[in-house]
Amino acid sequence: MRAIFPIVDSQRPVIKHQPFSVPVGQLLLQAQSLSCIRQDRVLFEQLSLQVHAGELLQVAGKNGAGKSSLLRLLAGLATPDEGQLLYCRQPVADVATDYAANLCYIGHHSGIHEQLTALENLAFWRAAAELPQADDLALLATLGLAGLEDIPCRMLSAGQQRRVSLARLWFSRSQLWILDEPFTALDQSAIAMLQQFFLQHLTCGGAIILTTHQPLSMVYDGLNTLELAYRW
Amino acid sequence: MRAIFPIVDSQRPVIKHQPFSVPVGQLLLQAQSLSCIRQDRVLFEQLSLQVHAGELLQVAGKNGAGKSSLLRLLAGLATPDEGQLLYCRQPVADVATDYAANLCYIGHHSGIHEQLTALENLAFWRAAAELPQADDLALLATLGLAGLEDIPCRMLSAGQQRRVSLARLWFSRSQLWILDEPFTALDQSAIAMLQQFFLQHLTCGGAIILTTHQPLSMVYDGLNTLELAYRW
Amino acid sequence: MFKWLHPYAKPETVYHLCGRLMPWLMGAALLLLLLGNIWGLAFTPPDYQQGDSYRIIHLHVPAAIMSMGTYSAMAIAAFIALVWQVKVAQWSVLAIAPIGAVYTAIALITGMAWGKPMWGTWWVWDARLTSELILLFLYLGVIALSGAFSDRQTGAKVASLLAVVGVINLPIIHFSVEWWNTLHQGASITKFAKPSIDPSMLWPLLISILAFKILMLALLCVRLRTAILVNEQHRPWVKAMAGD
Amino acid sequence: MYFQSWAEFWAMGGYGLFVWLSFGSSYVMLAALAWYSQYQHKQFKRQLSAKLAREKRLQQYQEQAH
Amino acid sequence: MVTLGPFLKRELRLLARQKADWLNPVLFFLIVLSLFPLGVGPEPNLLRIIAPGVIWIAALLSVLLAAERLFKDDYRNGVVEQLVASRQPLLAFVLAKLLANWLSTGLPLVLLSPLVALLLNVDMASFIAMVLTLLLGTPLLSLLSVLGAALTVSADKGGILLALLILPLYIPLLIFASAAMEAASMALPYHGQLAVMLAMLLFALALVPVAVTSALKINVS
Amino acid sequence: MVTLGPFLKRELRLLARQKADWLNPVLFFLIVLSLFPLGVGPEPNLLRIIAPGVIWIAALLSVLLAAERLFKDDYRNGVVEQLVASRQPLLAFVLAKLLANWLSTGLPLVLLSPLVALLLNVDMASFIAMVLTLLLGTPLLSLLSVLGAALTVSADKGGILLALLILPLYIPLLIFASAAMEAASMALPYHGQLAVMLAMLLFALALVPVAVTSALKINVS
Ligand code: HEM
Ligand SMILES: Nc1ncnc2c1ncn2[C@@H]1O[C@H](COP(=O)(O)OP(=O)(O)OP(=O)(O)O)[C@@H](O)[C@H]1O
Ligand SMILES: Nc1ncnc2c1ncn2[C@@H]1O[C@H](COP(=O)(O)OP(=O)(O)OP(=O)(O)O)[C@@H](O)[C@H]1O
Ligand SMILES: [Mg+2]
Ligand SMILES: [Mg+2]
Repeated sequence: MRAIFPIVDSQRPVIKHQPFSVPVGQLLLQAQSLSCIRQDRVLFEQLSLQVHAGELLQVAGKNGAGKSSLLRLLAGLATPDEGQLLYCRQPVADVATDYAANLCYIGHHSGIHEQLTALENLAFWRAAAELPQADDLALLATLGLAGLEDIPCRMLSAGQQRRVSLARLWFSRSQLWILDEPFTALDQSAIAMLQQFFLQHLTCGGAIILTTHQPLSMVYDGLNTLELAYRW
Repeated sequence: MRAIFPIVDSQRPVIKHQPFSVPVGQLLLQAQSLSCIRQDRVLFEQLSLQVHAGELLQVAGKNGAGKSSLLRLLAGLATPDEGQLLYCRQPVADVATDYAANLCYIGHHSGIHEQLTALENLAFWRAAAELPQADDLALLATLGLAGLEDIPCRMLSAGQQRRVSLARLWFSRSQLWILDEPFTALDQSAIAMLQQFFLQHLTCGGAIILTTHQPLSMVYDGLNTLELAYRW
Repeated sequence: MFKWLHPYAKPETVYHLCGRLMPWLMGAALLLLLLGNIWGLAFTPPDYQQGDSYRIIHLHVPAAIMSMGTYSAMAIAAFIALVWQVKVAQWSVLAIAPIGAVYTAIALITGMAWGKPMWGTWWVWDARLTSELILLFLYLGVIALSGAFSDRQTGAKVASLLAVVGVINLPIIHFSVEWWNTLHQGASITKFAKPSIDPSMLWPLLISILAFKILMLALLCVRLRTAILVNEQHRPWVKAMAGD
Repeated sequence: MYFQSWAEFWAMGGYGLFVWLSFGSSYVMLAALAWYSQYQHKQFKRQLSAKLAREKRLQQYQEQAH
Repeated sequence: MVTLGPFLKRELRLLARQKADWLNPVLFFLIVLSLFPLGVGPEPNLLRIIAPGVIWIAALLSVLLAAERLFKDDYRNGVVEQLVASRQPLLAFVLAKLLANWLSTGLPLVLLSPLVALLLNVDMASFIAMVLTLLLGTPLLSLLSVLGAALTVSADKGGILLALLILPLYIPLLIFASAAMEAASMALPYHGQLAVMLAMLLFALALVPVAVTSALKINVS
Repeated sequence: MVTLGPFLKRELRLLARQKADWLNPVLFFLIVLSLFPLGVGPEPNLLRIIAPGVIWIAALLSVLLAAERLFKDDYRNGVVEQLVASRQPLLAFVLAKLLANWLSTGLPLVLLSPLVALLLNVDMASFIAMVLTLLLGTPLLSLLSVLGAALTVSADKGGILLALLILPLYIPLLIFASAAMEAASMALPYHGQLAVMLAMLLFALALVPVAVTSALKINVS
């Protein structure tokens, strides 16, 4: 694995010194009887779930089942119509800042400004995460973007844009990642690479919640699936 | 097949009386050494292809390979940087009106106004195609939209919106259909139904050019594939 | 009719043609401009009414005349681009617009600098002045529009369309402004009475006008060459040139 | 030469400010346009060769990867 | 030739469903108008003098900004693209848009004119001239704004670019309309100005729809 | 607290890359200004009288319409969403946007004021008052417009909705600014008006950034 991800090892040591705040196996996030109503439609009701450190939760379901809506609730972007969210057994409302600092959310949209280059976009996200600036050339090369670092992102293909967007995960220090369809627009090799990287995050004690329409090929113990039914 | 598509038979007789202008097996559309350049990237060069009546051409390739760009060229929405297009062996520029009248193009975007209901959208497309207004309730029911005909389309899910958009094919009298990823957002049963309907159009002498990232499950003789390579 | 033009519409030919013409045009323009201006500034007698301030005429009138001439050149290029889909014409619309804008700005600035001593004010809302200002806005509109699209082709085509629409409107604007002004203005402000120019003053003026004309062509050559390279950068001949 | 002295030439019969303002600003604008047009040409050629070099690098990198 | 009917019906239905599209410009017109007494001062005489110009500038800006959204929805959801591909119905579509635009922004301004006359202290003679010039001028405003909207539909730069392009073209209209109102306030005849406005309107009516369709075609490709 | 630096650098870089975003509003300002002499008539005295109001109305409209696009790109591509999710940096982001907005639209108007004074025949005393009011007033304009832009970022109704929301809030500014310029033209003191404008600016400076962040949060959810 070292051969494939040289960059990861040079970026990761940080984590060794700063282990995640919640130890492996401990309860990280807990949702209690959530319900979500969008335009008079009940998407889900009485939904409860738990995510522990070192666990990956895949939210599955048909188009329109409410996966993205659920992820936005969990990321604190929307407030549930009913039910509540607990982070480390405390209501998220009380520890909002801690929770937000320990969370990395990447949604349907890439978070990439089309007029800025890949390097500039990454520098912006480093600043927003209060991390020191660093040389991202090697990171981008690992992601298959060698030679494309300094042209505006609008000239990149959809898949390449998504790679730039996911590059944030490589330097994120958050324990919980919430990813809405991270594999969109990626080709098979990129998907495999990303899953390897997920595995690494999980074994270090991180946690991931994601949705995807493609089956996960990774093998891991703490891999759970939540099936949302489509109701009209 | 009758059992599955009751509506088709009530809509189709029209075609029996008005057979397509080009007989089966004859050359319908011909592209000669097309090339397409977008933002200084040559997407393809010296591309030639032929489509006969009764033939289905699937354009395949990675994201960003230039499939949509090719389809837009073929539909006359863009002019090729080089090469030319022949319809019934005549330059498309000379017979533009005939060609446009015999063509039905549905692109990445649905062509559905979100504030209008399914019925209103269909009525608009009938008017635009110079067809008489008709009762589309039965058609929408066949497409699994029974009961959703008169609410604004923005309240429909992505897949349902796509069904509304594809409903146009059911009353179209054009011989050549150009469809850009028609299966997007559709579930498996809808995809199967659509393929059955394609088969029917083809056996009646129609022709189809489409792109899709999913493999076609239909079995048909005149099914050709054009592979576009991704070049940076 | 356009058969004989066809080989000249090939970008590569145009590129090399412009490259060959450019030094000559630029040299001639500079020479004539210096000749006309020095003659006009130093070797002609002053106007008996306006004194030496009238020497501004040697920039003002050439720039004013050529600001309109440049617009018509741009509009013709735009028309060719739209009707016959000639790419080179399309690119020359964008290449020529900044030249016209600069000429218009020169006409405005020199006119203002002339107006202060003559009329006692930098600016009045006189017909000619106003329509020249609107001409500047039209140029800037074409430039702004061409840059507003992510796709360069679309920008060029849309800007051509605007240039053509503008040329239809230009006489209407001119006529209406003329009419508007004469209604409101009494004879309060000096009219643009054509000064009966002495031939000794006329010659340098004519030379300067010619200089502005040739300078426009020279600048067009430079800018068109860039435009051709930008739009044809995927072609082997451009790549070969950039490679070495 | 119509003027008697250089001083008189620069003074332009009292209209020096206006005359030289017009001539100065006009020449500056024309020179700026000419320089900028030439600069764009050079700049683009430089960008293009950089782009071609980058494409070459990219190809090499991809060949290495596979 | 495709008939206009169904296209117009669709536009009107959309207007009925999205009331903000025609209420907002009208409100904008009124607010901009009421800024003038605040900014320039409340003297009735001054207001009467500047009224013609001010009314027309406010009308111009509100029609212009309303036009910005005209093709946006149909461009984004692919309707324009598909109509361009099928050629025939495009002109009918454009004409329906034009008509709907005038009905939803030009006509309300005409209907609002009594209120405006009150606000800005306009006398009876000028008021009649105002109604007449609005009747002749707002269709021209619509035509030019729709052209601007079609030119910039894929540009994504907002209303300000549209304004830049089209405001210079409005100037003749502004001049003639305010001249007519001024002439009326001085009890002079103003047939001449109205005739010129009518001529401009007819001229634009002949040319603009064609320009709009080709602008849409360019923007789609 | 996240430092402002990198955020501001990003905005300035974007402005350098998309020049239209700050050039267009300036041009729009000039064009709207030049509409007034055309509509109202070219008499220098009349122009001088209406100049304060006209300058401020044009400034208002151009800042307003420029603000419309401020959050659009970052909203569409999901940057706003992700910043809301991570809470901390949102305020720095908003402050950077505010500053960049003023630098790119307010400041150019101040720099353009000599030209405007020429065009509208403004005398020296009013000119100084104009520069001072613009210096104090344009930041306030920016603050309010940014607030409007944040409120309407997900509404997709174009600049006109924004204008409707924000124009009423501008009215105090308009009144004091044009009163100051008028006082100056009559050689009266106008410290009072400037003091009020300063007070309004400080008040807005304290409240608006918070309001903007919460408006963004609401629009994202
Ligand atoms: C900003 C101020 C001014 C502008 C925008 C302006 C504009 C123009 C334009 C557009 C023309 C060309 C007319 C044509 O070829 O049909 C012109 C010509 C001319 N201008 Fe000006 N002008 C300005 C100020 C002045 C002043 C102050 C004077 C002198 C008192 C002046 C004297 C002339 C003369 C003598 C001509 C040549 C007349 C002719 O060819 O018939 N201009 N100006
Ligand atoms: N912004 C919104 N406003 C109102 N309703 C919405 C909004 N977003 C989604 N919905 C509704 O909520 C339902 C669920 O949407 P959601 O995006 O959560 O589905 P999903 O499971 O993520 O689907 P997909 O697989 O397409 O991403 C949809 O049917 C839609 O009608
Ligand atoms: N409107 C446009 N302007 C400029 N460049 C474009 C435009 N649309 C696409 N491109 C470029 O052309 C390339 C091919 O795009 P196209 O949409 O044809 O790909 P595609 O094969 O249809 O991909 P997908 O599978 O994602 O639909 C892209 O890499 C993109 O960079
Ligand atoms: Mg989703
Ligand atoms: Mg595609």
